[in-house]
Amino acid sequence: MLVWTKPGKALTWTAFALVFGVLVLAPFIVVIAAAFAGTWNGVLPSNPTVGHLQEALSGDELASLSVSLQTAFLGGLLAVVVGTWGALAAHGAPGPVARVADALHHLPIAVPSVVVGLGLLVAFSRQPILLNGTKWIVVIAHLVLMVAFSYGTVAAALQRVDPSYADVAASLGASPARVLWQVRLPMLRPAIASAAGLSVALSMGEVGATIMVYPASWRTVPVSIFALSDRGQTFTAAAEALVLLTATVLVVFTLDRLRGRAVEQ
Amino acid sequence: MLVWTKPGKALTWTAFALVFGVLVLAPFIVVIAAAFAGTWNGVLPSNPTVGHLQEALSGDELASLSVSLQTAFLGGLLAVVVGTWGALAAHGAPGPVARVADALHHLPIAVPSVVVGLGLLVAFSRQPILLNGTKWIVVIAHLVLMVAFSYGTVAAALQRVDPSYADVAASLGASPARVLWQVRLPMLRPAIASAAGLSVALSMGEVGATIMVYPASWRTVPVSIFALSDRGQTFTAAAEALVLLTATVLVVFTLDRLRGRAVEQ
Amino acid sequence: MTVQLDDVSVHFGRTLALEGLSLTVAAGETVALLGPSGSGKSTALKAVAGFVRPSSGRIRLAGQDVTDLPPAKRGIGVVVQQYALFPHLRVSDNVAFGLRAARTPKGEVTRRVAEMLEMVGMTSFAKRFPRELSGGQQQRVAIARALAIQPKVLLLDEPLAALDAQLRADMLGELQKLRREVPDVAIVYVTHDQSEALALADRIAVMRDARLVDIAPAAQLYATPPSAFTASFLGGANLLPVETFGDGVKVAGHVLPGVRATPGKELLCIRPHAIRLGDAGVPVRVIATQWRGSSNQLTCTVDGLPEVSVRIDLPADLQVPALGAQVSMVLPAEACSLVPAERR
Amino acid sequence: MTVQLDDVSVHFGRTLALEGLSLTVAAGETVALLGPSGSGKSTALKAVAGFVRPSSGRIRLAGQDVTDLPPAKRGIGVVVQQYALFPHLRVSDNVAFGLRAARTPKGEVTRRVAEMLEMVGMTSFAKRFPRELSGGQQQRVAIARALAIQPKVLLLDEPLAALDAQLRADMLGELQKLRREVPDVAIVYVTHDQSEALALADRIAVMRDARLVDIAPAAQLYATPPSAFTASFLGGANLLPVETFGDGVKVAGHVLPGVRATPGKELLCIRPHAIRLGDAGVPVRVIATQWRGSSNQLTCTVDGLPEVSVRIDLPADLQVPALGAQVSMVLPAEACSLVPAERR
Repeated sequence: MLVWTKPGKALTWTAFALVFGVLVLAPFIVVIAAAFAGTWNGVLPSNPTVGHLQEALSGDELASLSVSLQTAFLGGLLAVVVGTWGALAAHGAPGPVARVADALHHLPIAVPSVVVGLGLLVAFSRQPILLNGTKWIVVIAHLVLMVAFSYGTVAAALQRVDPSYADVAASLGASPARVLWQVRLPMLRPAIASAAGLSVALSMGEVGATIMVYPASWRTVPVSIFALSDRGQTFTAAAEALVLLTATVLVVFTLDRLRGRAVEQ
Repeated sequence: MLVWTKPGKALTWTAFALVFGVLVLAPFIVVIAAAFAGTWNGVLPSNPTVGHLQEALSGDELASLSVSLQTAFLGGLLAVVVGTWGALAAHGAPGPVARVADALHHLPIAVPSVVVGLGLLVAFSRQPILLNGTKWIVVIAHLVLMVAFSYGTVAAALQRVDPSYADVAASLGASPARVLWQVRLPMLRPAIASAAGLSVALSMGEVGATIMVYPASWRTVPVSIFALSDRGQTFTAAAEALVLLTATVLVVFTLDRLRGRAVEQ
Repeated sequence: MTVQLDDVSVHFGRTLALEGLSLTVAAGETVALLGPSGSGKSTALKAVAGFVRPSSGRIRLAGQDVTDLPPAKRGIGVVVQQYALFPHLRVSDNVAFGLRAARTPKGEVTRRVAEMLEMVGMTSFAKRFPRELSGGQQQRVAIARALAIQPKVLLLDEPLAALDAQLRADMLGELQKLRREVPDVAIVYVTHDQSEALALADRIAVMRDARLVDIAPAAQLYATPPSAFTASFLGGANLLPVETFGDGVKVAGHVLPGVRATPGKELLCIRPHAIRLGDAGVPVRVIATQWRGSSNQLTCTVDGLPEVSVRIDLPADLQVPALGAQVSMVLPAEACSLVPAERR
Repeated sequence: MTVQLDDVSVHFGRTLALEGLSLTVAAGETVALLGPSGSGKSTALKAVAGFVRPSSGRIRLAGQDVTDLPPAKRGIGVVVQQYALFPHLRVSDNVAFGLRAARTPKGEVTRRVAEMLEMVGMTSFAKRFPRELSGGQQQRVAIARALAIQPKVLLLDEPLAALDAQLRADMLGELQKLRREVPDVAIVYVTHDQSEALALADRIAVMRDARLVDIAPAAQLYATPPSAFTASFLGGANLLPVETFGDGVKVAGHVLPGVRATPGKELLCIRPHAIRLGDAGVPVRVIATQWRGSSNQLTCTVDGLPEVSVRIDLPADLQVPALGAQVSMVLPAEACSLVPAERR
């Protein structure tokens, strides 16, 4: 919509900046400020310090970061593989089967993460599969939650790819495997990279299922932040949050570069 | 990809059904089974009972459901309004501004919900705005988290709408307000309905931010489930989870009907 | 190698996309499948290529039944409408794709790719990506890729539809040249554009509503169309109801000398450019004129036939009658043919 | 009401989409903006409608400067390429949209909508939704909607581009009729199709690379094109380099009797249908023939002009020379004009 008058434009933009500044930017600015705050009694924090950040990068808290990264890469990337495969399988399926597969995959979006966590807790707390207390129950929880997102991203991209490409490749004598590896997957690369970024980012921040199932030996950063905040160590929690933010942005940025390169190539 | 042989097809589908059955369906089946289990010592539960469900629908737990629904509708629907407005405002913006707005909105996806919760906790625990301990801090947390999703959904739909519609409407003498209400918003109705469904569903299941900021008087269902499970009341937690699942599906289904009707009209 | 379709039907869900098509294309022959969108012509091509499975009927290549073979086992070259060049592969790798799939030795691949690119005049573009090519160049690469595997059958699905008018005319010439380069290949050419079919095809199969309407050599189909649909779809003929009297026929009460009545054929078919204005013809009234550069097209109503309007193409050097003028159209007997009325 | 563009330029970011266009369209006049895609013709239309803002220059309607007015204040009827019928409104509500925006009394809206639908022959479709209409019907509704507000200027952006060939010919006739229904309206008609421009426009503005190349009455532009680009884009003329000797000109060494040399004009322009085969003409060799139903098109090389190929349209009743045959082309002086060579 073209706003034709200058004051009209200025007004729209001021309102926009205010609302989004308050809603979206404010929490992050506050967290960053708190991370470096020695004390915060008035409107603004005072006595800046890097002490909280040092705490957040040592001992248990540093271990949490390593746990979070391992979980995100293991769970998130496994989810991309499973989600991509699911999307490819469901794509060729006849109408009704495809619709069921589609509904199945979207279930986790309507389903709260605590329910997934609870389900895994109940299922894996007894024989034949006893995983409760191990890191694998956390990884599986992340895998289950992220599969839906990966599937959705790849399935949407598949919808946009003209089936002619695979048809033509087959007509040129390529086996189904060759068509898959040399035509279909390369053409989905941007979507797969995007699914990987999304999965890893969401996994880095996951709380609901993790908090239900994590063993003491495998505590992710978001859970640490919750624990610190719960104990009243707000500033250390903020420093830890800053570490998490930085790590997430770096990981997503790196994965996004892969995608960018795939497009350019 | 056409799989030309019958055994090939059968194999693909069996593998598909197995993996997705285990990964996606199993947690839900387990939760449902646990909700009705009197005891569960062997592989299968025994002594079926509706006692847990009765507990889940009375007293504090019933209050939680009401809290969750109010939060989801207040926070989720507010998020749709703000997100839609943001998408509309950013759409007409010149290149660089639009890119900044876009990045701004997507920030919350890369940003863990615990960080948002922590930010709100720090920001609203002191003057000038003291909201800690009230339900409003929970509603605002949900609003902040869901705005990103609403914005994304509506912005994607806006990209697909040919700007000619608004142009032609203006050329017919319609004021910008008339163009907005009679042409642009009606054409976005499916996307807005979809954003509403997504926001409410995600809000119903939100844990990360809620657990950081909720006051005792405003405990959502997912937090209750966590608390019950933490106290070892697994079966009651499962029953509560079943209630949450049912409520979420009903709400999403109802919102989806609105969208369906908008498309048909 | 001949392509043979034997009563082939294709369903998409409950939709019948192709109904009982029987058709033979000989080695070295070009058959155009011509029809409006939704006429089943692309579906027929996809059935031959193996991209869709017929719900009934058989498809044979050189006598061998291939109905149950996947596309990879058929050895058919296919060029689809949007070309479907693999976007992540360079031009040379696109052309080499089929050869590599067949595990052709490396030196042979290089040689053959060079030869193909030479043939379509794209040698200097070998290292480009498809997105760096124009529409016409993409089309050439798609053809080179299809021919690299030395198919005995080449299927072309609207290869010119994605190009603009000027380029389309040029590429039509290129396709004619290409035809001469692969004299033994059977070509099936799907198009909705009659001028492509006329310029390229030995025989034209006119399709409509998932069915074959008529098939015949192009010149014969144009000169004496067997049906009203073919008459108007191929060359936009005028169709005028006739009355018979003994051996002769009348249009709007006017005798047409030299045209003989045929039982069951109640429509006179004549091309717009074959009609002349003159004396002692059928009186018509001009209701619209359109200047088209090389000609003027008149649209006229025929006195006594209120339902019919006639199109007449006049050479540009003749004077155009005024709007509303009453003129007399002469229908030369050698340009007239009779077709049955449509029964729907 | 006249439309006046005064040195109008439009930038999209750093891209120059329209460069210094000056153009006047009188009340009752139809001007076609003709050019290939990317020539700036649609941008010019959007600038007049107010959908884009010129980076420089002024636009006037009936003398009043409207450059800074939003589209809603201009009172111009616009029909866009895909019609942009509001999908959530019925046909009658689409047509009524502009009237309601102007707070027209209810009875008047009803009356005027009925009148408009009557004019475009869509009365019985009033209660349908746009998706229930065919392309041609959608186009009629779009026109009815644009004309309902009784604009003095009507802008049409490729209104036939979304239709298939047969329908396009029919709708061209409809547009001619419509033209007569609104005799006082100034019409700007954007198209890439020369036949639409020839059939509808009083004057044709040929555009290329964001600039106006030539503007003149259609017949004049066709008969004596001022530039090589116009000659070939409008009617696909052949362009042959000429040598002058005194007053006369030669093509490939052969004198063209009756054609006078003009300084600075080094190309002979002649339409494919104006060339005849005969004796004592310029010798050419046939390298391709295309049968087009009503004519045969020859592509020939000219002996002594290796860079040039000539297209010749022969009437269908003449015999077609064989491929490779040497024939002699006669260029009638009355069909020849000279244009300057392109300097790029």
